[in-house]
Amino acid sequence: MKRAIRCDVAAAMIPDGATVLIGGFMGVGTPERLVDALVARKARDLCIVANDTAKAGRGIGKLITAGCVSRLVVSHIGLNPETQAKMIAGEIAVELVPQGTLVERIRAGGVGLGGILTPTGLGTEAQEGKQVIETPQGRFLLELPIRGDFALLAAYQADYAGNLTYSLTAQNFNPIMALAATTVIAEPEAIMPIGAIPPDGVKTPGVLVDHVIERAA
Amino acid sequence: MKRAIRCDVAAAMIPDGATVLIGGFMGVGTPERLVDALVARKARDLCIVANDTAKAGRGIGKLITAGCVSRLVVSHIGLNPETQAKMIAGEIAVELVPQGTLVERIRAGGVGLGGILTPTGLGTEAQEGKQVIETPQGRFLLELPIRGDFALLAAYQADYAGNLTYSLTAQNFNPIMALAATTVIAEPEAIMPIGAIPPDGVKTPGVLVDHVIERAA
Amino acid sequence: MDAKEIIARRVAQEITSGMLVNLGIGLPSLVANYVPSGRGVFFQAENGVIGLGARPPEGMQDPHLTDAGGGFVTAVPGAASIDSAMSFGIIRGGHLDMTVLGGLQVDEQGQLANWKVPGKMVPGMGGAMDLVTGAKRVVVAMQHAAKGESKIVPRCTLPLTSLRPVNLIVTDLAVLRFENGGLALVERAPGVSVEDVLAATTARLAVPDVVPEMAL
Amino acid sequence: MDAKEIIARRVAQEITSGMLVNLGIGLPSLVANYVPSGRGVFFQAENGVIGLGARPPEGMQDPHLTDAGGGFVTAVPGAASIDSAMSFGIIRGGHLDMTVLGGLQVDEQGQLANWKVPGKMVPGMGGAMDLVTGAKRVVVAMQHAAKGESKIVPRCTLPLTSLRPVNLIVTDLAVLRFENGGLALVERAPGVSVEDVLAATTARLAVPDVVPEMAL
Repeated sequence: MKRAIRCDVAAAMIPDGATVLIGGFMGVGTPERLVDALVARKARDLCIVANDTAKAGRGIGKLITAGCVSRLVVSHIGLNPETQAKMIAGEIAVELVPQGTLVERIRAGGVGLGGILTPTGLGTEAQEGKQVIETPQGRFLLELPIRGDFALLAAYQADYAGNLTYSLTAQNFNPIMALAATTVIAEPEAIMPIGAIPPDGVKTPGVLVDHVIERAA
Repeated sequence: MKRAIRCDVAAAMIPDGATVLIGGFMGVGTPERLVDALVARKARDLCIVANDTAKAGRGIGKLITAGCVSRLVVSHIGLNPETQAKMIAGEIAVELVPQGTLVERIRAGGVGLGGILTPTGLGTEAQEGKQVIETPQGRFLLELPIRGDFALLAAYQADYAGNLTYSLTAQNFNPIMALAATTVIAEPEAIMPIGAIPPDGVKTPGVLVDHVIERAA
Repeated sequence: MDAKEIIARRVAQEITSGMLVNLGIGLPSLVANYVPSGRGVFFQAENGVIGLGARPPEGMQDPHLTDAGGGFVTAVPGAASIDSAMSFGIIRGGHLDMTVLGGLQVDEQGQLANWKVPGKMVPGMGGAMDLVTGAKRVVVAMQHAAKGESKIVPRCTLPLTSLRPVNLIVTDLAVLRFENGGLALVERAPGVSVEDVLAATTARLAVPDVVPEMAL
Repeated sequence: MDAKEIIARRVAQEITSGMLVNLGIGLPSLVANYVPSGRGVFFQAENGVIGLGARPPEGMQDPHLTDAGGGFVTAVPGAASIDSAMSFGIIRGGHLDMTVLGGLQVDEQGQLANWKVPGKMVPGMGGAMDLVTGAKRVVVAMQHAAKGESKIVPRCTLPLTSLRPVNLIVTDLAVLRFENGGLALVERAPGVSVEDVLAATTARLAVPDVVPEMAL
């Protein structure tokens, strides 16, 4: 059972320097109120793992603008010029990871795999510093797991057992990140009584979720 | 768009000697009518990849009894004495795979990974013949992908686009196997008009499904 | 109280509020009967449900809702259906607070053998290797001896389930903990003496000055 | 017909009944406008939907339903929501019949560069490396030249997207196919001669005796 908590209470749990997985794809499916709370508490030196940094004024873009981030592990920053500028200025260290590799690395961290072999990136800059493994099916890059201290998820519905549902393209990385952090915090649009989400409707089992954020005022 | 087909038509597609992934856990979530059709057409020399062989008279147990199977890749055969007897008699070659490794190997085959690293089985008989990979996080077994010529799935609902839902513990290996075979055949309990399963309710996208079996008479 | 009930009752005491617990088939599945309800404990059945409930009344079974042994079960409010990849992701990924399994042998290294008797019985490991490797806490629930022979042995002679040592062993005679690289006697069953336990055990056990009786 | 429309119309002809197709953001996304409906084609948006539909009418947008560029879209009947692991599982696993991407350079080895201009522009590869590595068929849709320089080059000078050669390149001047280890000129754009194409191309092209004009 989870008692819903306020965003500022959640943001206060996340120390400067933490590695934070944040759901979303161009800001869709990003826990916007949690991001605002991190900006409000002036978080610093965060390592953010996410698909992208959205754009200025939206989702993870707000954390970039506010100077909360010193490291990024992302697949794409092309639509946020501010991220690119800060990377070039040396203010943010950026590790670019192919999107399919990024989600599998997070999944591996979440499901206890020691890594995965992928053909993606073989022979490209994405191979740099990585072990190449030969199997009977060919050569693959060994990609290592990613885990976070925190995962911040945007959900559609939660129940008070912590079970989550997602809506359409707002799910993206959220259900995978739910597996891969020490502390998992979900920001749902609605919170339902326990039992109101049928077992087959649950996408993220509540046992994976540590905290549920209260509904927007 | 998929026109529903008969079980015997589907069974006729599956040649002797084929590698066939079959969903189910102790017979729950196994496409029972497809199994019956394979028995009826006297299939021979099949390699079955599945969690288990259920028990005599149920699910994959029927294929064992009928002599359709020459090779098994499974995690458990303890509840089907007939499988054990045929293994000891040398009639069926059995590869035992830890259950979590089995599902990840099938998933790897389905999602284009060259393999996965798992701590499961390290230092046990499950390690035999396998590469041990050292990473900064420790030592892991390299487990290689599994794919089938066919996957036979039990679904709860299908629509005529091939989208599938599953019910409770009857899903088990089915949604993972849907990714990992050249030809995927689903046996649903109900077939709905296209659009009747909402996008968020779909567990297996129809683009992965080649054939849908018509409803039971 | 018979041997199975002693074991199940004692294991149940290890389960605390809010835990996610996997119970193996057979003896371990009896543990659920002795966990007080309302404690927010969720049971996982590795075949695909978190929030396993009691057996359904006759006439209310659902063929799509079974436990790992294939028996009909129910789902508690707040239950979630999961596929096998998610189920074992939860197990291997360290999200499972406790697993309770049966055993054939446990040895002084804390290592468990429970899936094969070469030449006699080869049921397969099923989910056991993942459970013992991945769960935060591994509890073995078994009889202390089989056919007069100790199942707590110096070194397993049967194939291992995992290199990872188990945390606790609960038998009809004793509770043993794996700590400081060896097995320690923690409790004795009602009416069983320390000498009884040692006589029935071939493994070396650390024995503290006081070994309390199980409080069942 | 402007350059973009020529390219989009020609690429659309590659899409046949029942295909699953991924269209990149920008120019490739225009291709959907020229695929006749009722052909049972499903478009994937890698951010999480199979069965992408047209832009919604004003006032009917859903903030949870966007394409990979972040624009509002609709879902066709029979659409399915997927998470990022499933989305890239479908891409990497060989379930995607065709991907259409933009390009910065394609070379005589058929290799594509489309995610980085060192020192100038580092948008990141996003899904491009997975798409080019995993799709059954890779089609590049781009202008033939940029700032007067050929984008079809002997050897990519920009960082590669994948070792895997693309299958087809459609530009405002020509259709090129990668076959027999090299690039072949297959069609020319309306009003463009073979000589025009060769003059605008630094890569070596195999030129057959007859090079038909695109039938748009």
